[in-house]
Amino acid sequence: MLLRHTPKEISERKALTINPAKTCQPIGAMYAALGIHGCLPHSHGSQGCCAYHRSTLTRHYKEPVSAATSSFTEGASVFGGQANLMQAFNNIFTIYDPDVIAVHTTCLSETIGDDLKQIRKKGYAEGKIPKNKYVLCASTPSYVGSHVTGFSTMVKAMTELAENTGKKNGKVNIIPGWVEPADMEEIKRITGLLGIDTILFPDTSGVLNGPLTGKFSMFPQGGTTIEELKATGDAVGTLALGEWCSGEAARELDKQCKVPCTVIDMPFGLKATDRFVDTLRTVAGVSVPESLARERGQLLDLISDMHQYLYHKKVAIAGDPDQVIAMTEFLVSIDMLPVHIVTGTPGKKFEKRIREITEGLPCEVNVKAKGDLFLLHQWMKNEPVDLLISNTYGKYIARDEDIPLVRWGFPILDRQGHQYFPTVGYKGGIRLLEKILGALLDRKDRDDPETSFELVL
Amino acid sequence: MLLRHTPKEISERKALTINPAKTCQPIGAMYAALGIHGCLPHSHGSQGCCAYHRSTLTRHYKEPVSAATSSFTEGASVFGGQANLMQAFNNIFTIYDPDVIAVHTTCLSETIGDDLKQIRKKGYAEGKIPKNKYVLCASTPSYVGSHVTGFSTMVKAMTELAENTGKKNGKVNIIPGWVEPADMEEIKRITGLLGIDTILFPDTSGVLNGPLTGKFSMFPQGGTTIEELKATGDAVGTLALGEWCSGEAARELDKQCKVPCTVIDMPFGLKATDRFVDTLRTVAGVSVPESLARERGQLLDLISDMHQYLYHKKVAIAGDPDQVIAMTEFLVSIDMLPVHIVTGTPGKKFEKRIREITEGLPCEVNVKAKGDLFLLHQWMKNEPVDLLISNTYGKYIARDEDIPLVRWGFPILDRQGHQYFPTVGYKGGIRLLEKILGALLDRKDRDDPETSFELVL
Amino acid sequence: MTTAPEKKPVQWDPTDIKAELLKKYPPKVARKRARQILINEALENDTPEILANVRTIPGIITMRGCTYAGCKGVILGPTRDIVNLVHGPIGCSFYAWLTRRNQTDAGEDGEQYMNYTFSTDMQDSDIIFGGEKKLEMAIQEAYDTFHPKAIAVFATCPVGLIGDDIHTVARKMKEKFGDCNVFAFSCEGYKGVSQSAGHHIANNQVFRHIVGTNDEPQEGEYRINLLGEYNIGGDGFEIDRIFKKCGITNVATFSGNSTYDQFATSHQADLNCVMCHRSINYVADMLETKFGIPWVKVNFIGAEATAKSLRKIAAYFGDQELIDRVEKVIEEEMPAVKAAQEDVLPRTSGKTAMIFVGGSRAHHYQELFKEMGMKTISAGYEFAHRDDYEGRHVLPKLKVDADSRNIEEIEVEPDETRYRPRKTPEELKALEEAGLKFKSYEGLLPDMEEGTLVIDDLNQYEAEKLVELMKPDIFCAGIKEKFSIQKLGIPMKQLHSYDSGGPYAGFKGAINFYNEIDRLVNSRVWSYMKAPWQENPQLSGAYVWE
Amino acid sequence: MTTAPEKKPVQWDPTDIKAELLKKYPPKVARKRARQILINEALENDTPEILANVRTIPGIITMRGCTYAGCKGVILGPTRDIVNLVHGPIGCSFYAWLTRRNQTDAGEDGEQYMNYTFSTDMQDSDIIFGGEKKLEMAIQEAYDTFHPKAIAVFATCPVGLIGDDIHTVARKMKEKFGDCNVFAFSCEGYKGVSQSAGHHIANNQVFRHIVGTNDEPQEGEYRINLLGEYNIGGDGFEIDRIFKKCGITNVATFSGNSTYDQFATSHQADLNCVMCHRSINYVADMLETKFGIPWVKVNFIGAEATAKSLRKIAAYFGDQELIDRVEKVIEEEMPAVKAAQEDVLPRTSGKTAMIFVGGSRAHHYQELFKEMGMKTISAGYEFAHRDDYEGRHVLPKLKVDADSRNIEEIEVEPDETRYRPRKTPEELKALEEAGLKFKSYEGLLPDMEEGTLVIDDLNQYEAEKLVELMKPDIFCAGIKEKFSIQKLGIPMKQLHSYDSGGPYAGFKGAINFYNEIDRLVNSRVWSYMKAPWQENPQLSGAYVWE
Repeated sequence: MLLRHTPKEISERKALTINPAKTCQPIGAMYAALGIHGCLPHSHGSQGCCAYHRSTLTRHYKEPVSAATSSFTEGASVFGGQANLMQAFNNIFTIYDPDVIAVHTTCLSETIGDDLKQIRKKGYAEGKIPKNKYVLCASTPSYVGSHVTGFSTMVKAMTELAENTGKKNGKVNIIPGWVEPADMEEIKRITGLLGIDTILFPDTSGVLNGPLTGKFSMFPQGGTTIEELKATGDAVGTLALGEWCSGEAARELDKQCKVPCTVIDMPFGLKATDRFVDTLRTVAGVSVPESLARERGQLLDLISDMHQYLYHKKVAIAGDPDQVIAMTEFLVSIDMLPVHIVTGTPGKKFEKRIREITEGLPCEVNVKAKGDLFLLHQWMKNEPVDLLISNTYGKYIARDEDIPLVRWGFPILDRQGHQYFPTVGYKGGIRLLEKILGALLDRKDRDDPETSFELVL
Repeated sequence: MLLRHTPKEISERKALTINPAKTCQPIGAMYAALGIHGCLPHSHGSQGCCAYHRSTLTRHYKEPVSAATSSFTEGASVFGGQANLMQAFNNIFTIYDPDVIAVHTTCLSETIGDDLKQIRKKGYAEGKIPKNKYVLCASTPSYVGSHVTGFSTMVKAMTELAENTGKKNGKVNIIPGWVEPADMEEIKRITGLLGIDTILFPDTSGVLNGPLTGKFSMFPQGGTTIEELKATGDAVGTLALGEWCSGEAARELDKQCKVPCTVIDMPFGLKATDRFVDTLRTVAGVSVPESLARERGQLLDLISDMHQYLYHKKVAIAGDPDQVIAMTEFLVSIDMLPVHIVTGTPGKKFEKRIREITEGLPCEVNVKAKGDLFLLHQWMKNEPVDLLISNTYGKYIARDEDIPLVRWGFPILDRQGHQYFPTVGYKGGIRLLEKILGALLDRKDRDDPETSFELVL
Repeated sequence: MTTAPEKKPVQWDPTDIKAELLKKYPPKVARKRARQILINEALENDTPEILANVRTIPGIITMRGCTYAGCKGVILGPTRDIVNLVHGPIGCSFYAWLTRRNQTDAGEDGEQYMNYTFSTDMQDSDIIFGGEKKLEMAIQEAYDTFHPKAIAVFATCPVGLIGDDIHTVARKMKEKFGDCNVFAFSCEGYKGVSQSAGHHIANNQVFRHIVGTNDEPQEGEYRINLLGEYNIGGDGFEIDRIFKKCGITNVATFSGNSTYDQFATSHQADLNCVMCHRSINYVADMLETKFGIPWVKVNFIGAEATAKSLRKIAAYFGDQELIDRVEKVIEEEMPAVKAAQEDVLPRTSGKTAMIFVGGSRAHHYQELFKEMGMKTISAGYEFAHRDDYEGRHVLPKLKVDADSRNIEEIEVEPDETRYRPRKTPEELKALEEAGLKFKSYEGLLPDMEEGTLVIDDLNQYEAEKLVELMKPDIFCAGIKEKFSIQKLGIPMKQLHSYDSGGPYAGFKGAINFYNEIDRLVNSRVWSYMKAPWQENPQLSGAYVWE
Repeated sequence: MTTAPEKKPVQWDPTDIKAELLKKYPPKVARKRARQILINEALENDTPEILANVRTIPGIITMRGCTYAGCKGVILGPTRDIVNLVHGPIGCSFYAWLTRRNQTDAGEDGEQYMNYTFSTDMQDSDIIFGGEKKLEMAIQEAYDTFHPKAIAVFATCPVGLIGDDIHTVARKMKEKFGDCNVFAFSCEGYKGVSQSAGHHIANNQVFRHIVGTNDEPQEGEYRINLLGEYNIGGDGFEIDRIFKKCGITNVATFSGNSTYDQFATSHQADLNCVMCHRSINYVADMLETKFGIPWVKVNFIGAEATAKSLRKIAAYFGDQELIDRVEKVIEEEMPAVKAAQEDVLPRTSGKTAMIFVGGSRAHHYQELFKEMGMKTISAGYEFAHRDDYEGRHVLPKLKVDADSRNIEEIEVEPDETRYRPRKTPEELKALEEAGLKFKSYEGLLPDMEEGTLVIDDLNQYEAEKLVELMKPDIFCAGIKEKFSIQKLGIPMKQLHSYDSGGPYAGFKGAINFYNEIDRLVNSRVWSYMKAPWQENPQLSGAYVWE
């Protein structure tokens, strides 16, 4: 057993987190910043933070992830990191020449109280930041919230660039939240089908799923441009996907630039995608084209065709709040039973949403925000499931408990495909379903006795 | 053991086929005919043939497959099936009202020597076939070739409709061969990216991957229209994908309408897709857009990222000639070792192509046209492999030999996804690779000792 | 679990429905189909006449298969230790390969060829020059590779036409081998009008070549044969479980999970229990004539039907120990059945079903639906004969037509040494008087409500119309029908192969079926047919944010 | 397997390369980097000076990690039966969770916490009000749940700043438990200039709190400790296999696949063998001072190096039986190595490598490349000190700067009861004269060819430039570097975690490495960089068919 010391008996833990279902803010800020074209994320703290975030993102994407750090030493930690950051501004713009540096703090610089915006001001004043360049500042203390919070905070920081010229530009802002590059591409494809002119931010497609061509570009072609970020202030409205990831930024834009906003769930699965499409249709006053309706029908077709393998199968899920909420709804909608649900990110609203979605299911449902994989595993030992949906860390539980695993969420360190194939939208729903069915049917093919081994499923 | 009677020792079989890697012509003709819009395939023979073909296609697609039959009885078998077919024409046009009936023969009607074209003539003459309706005739004796031959023959029959008006229409004909609806859609997407105006025939997309909407339409929206088939005769050229599936039709068009043709491999994998795109570019005089080049680079990126798991892994493949040739080339190109290769379809050219592609590999390669899965299994017992790529029937071998299976080809009866996600083109290559890697890595995760169980792969 | 949104009540008159079904047909077709579509008004012993077991109309998209499918696919398919070699082009062998969900246990001897398919893969040269040589060689190669107990050869369409004499080849090889029975089936696809002809050809040859060839005494008391049960989805396993629990010995099942030796010793049984009347009633007759074994109709589809069938068997043997044991088994098994039934009833009661399969299943499965409070509003068979609809009393009235004439009827005489009446005429009479009916089957019609629609050889066009007009909650047929029905938003259950489920026979099967139908008729999935923008399609025509 | 298309020969002068690397930097940065980029002209005992172990320049995209990573990630990470509890926000614990490919065998006792990560998950309230209480409670919960032998506490950045006294908490809990050693590491991420400081902090505490605490006599002859081997990809397993075959007893590995008791009994060994000089040479010194155990530098990376290291150990013990056994083992192992070498040599000879990792690996792995006929044209360390480049003779000359001053140096005295010189001064002298050097390491520079480029703390910008200019056949560094290098079409091998491979130590490891590098430098994959339309881009501008 890989996790041989995990007891079935659950005792309350107040201080000890074991095998977390989250990580800390800065990596979220870094991922978000990579969704701006020509942006170098910068970690204001000890160089280890930056190294860890880059490594994790690299392992997930198998792509170069460039980011700089203030490389604090003991001195900086005592006297403040201003000198380091000023030096970093100068070096970065001289050597790497990005359009924008997106700085986020760490627990270190937060604890010592560095004021990023003040340092930025000084940077401009002293010419360390060229006049035509931008610096975004996000306060992302590691000891508050989770990587999701950091993502949200950096996205909110992006709205600083928004300019309200007083003249609407007819565009719709879409804040996709922490989804894969392929998901962002898919959202753009869907809005394209609907014929809506949108600004998607952040947008990591083209950044973290790049080609191999013999050339390396520190700033690949993808990402939301500065011009687009500026234009978000003149948009007719903002559609934010996921309260945890995108709600703050959308409301900030409303506050700053009077861009009205709607916050809905991330479009994973049939119903959430229905709401996504229907909201877009309604707010933009467009018709849903046959091609998109056909994709919906294909998803529905697949659900109905394979319903017998899904029906009342028990599922354990770990992941981030916005994703897990949408996934739970999807599973319920196809008659599966999500019975153990954990997110590492704190927030009672999460538990409330899950309770609402799972109401009336013919089973007890365990749900916990600020939970960990250790607890999820213990739940699974007490009430076994047919399937686990989680990031790669779930593989240890899956192997020990001999339960099929669908890798979904962040990080995925041991399989490929998430960069290239979306799981949002109807097509994404088909892919999710293919994965879920594949996991369940592979297990069936493995376990069926020879007397009832099946050719046709 | 499911196939417990399969001995390791191989003895030559001259008359007995066990567990075939092919089926008979008519089903290919039926599948091809479904790729014409408003077409009802018709099986001229005993009603069992039609039932079997419909069942197999239905199990593969989980979609309705409508087709009619002449329902021969003993009488018809003795006196000829003309009366049955005439009656069928009348009934079909009256009840189902298709634009076209695509009739293919069976071993029964071939053995008794029914002349389809003569019956068609009579059908028009006697008003059983309305003047504005079409009947295609394909001679598909089950005792010649395989399902691939039947497909090829029906596609060739479609060229009968081509009209050479003497004025080129600027379009390029593409004959995709026996690929999935999603593959046909992908081919259209690629030619769209290239900006080439094409006629794809047959085209089962929109026919065999339809939505669930509460409505049933015997003739769904997809398929090549009669108008398009007529226009193939004025095309500037024909690109035929796969010698076995598409070569005949392309040459027939050339012969009939002086439409020049090029026959290349089916675009599975990097190199074959390269040739597909490059041929299109060359013949149509267009530039390859960055978006398509990016997909190529993404495929290449994935290959290089995961090369360590692919390198020198041994693979057994069963499937149809055009597909297996392209797959073998793909595997060789990513440093895998296809060591046992079988197709059920006869043809020495197949063995020659495989020998050429696998030349220089650091292993012996077994290859057989007109082989069967029983032989493939015996080869695998003598020289075990790391992976089996085949249709669903391979699952019996895979379970017995405890070898991972990637389902690819026809039929796939026990998994979903082939209808929706292409395996042609660069994106299809990424999907193939995802599947291959998934199979290999799932096995690794299962088999690795706990000491070396890996988080990051 | 939520129920699909309430459907609008559909008011329909069966006469209108029938008219609607026929409306579009050319006159000749309409006339024929009119005789195959019947508005039920069956009263006891007075059933209306239906046209059945007649040719399918060319060009009609039929549910039916061929004679080969009935012979190789249905009857011989589930025999595990016979190498079933198809003589013909490759397709026929390919299509009958593992597609019917017959479950099979390799047993102690471990002989199990079900996962294989064998073919001579006839080529054009064989068609031109004859295929006997190739067949002979293939039989030899099969023998050399596997050394099976028996090799069965199946003719496909061209075989009969080119005149290959498969029976002579079989006989020759049988003699050559000595330790392997080789026999052949002239089951060319064009024979007869449906699978039914194939069943007959198959059963005749099994009877001729295997049944009664092994007189070695077999163990077990209360010895029966189970006829017409094919172990789809493990039905036979469940029935055998119940038999075993009751102490009843099942000598041979025809032909689910069967072996050569079971057929060979089946003449030693004391009662034949017929499940699927259509496919095998003539074998029961022949077994009675030749060996003196009486037969009763049984049905293990439905918990009540199972209990009734067990009681029939116990009554036949008349042994109090067996009668008690059967009652005890029923008492043990029924609580779980009742609990499952009570669980689903609130969700299934009042719902409606249509069944178009078989043989006998369109009849048997109505029992299960009834147990769930569901009404079968339309049903029919794919390949049945009039007696399956109207009961065996019509048998003498049936006409032999051109198609049925070609299907051999074996003339059977009492076996000189093995004929042994199991009961005296007096005993039989006493049993009959006590309510145990021998050689009796009343057919489908009397068990269906008045005004329901009974339709023989339903086709795709009519199926779609029926569903559109009558909006059943579930439709049962085969794989070819499944998805055109489901496209209409109506769940469809395969009752040939059970989709992925089963067993549905016996007590546990009843529970499985309740749950499966509950899943189907109450799934959320069917409620998503309309996208929100279709349900509320008004367009603002402009950004609502503005 | 085909070789990638021949590259154009690149003519480069190291001085030009260096100039090119520095060109774009601001003057201050250029000046500093100039001292860290060295054109090798090392002669025996005369090596040029390189600037190392200095701060990374802010804003520079560095390969380096932090002190916490060096302490928790590298040194304590591979200890299997210690609960390693991270006191801090969740990230630090999350990132050091299972990402280093340290392999571990749960052993007979079955204690294995490597697959877990433990954290106090500090919240803002802990930052404001102090985290000691939470730490205490977390230790208690860990103890209650697992009852481990030991709990180690690691400080992350904010801990030092807010003044949590983790050592006092640890001491308190240790005393409370009685049967569980609890100790802490002040390894805040901002300390020192790289991971190296963390190694030092880790090793100091292991030495202080565990080493020498168990005097129970241990079995085995020829008892050594293996220092600075972390069992990445199973390296340690392979070395242990060889030791076992030779009859050498490995008392404790610092710290691959290690247990608490191994450290506790390590003072009973008779020789310390140092693999990674950087991370652990001071522990070897302390073990000698305190317990009298001499140390030698070994290297098990490379088959020849492995043989040489084994002979060193045998020579040290001086027992002919051991010497013979070692020779026998080498003789047995080498044929397979040679065969693999001969297989790859035709494809690898003449190719070039760059190595930027570690510690010691940038040195050790050059051995393996040499065995493949490959030249290392540029190399450097990520966190080494001058002695690792120039050899231990520079140690006295090293200046203590502001950053290194903060890293504790333990003052060690000979242990009152346990100090026991393993060899007399005469014996040591005789061994030295026979060529066995104690406490000796000559560093990287003398082993590299003249004119090669040695670069300390290489960064992303320089790496890319180097590859563009010098076009090596393979580049070795870490995961962060991997894909930016590969985008350039040059295969990149991780030598921190070996990507997915290993072991590369010992004899079998050498074979693995030959094959792996052969795969990488000769893969077809790198030849596909250009699409056919790029290789032959002319456009006809019209349909060629026309």
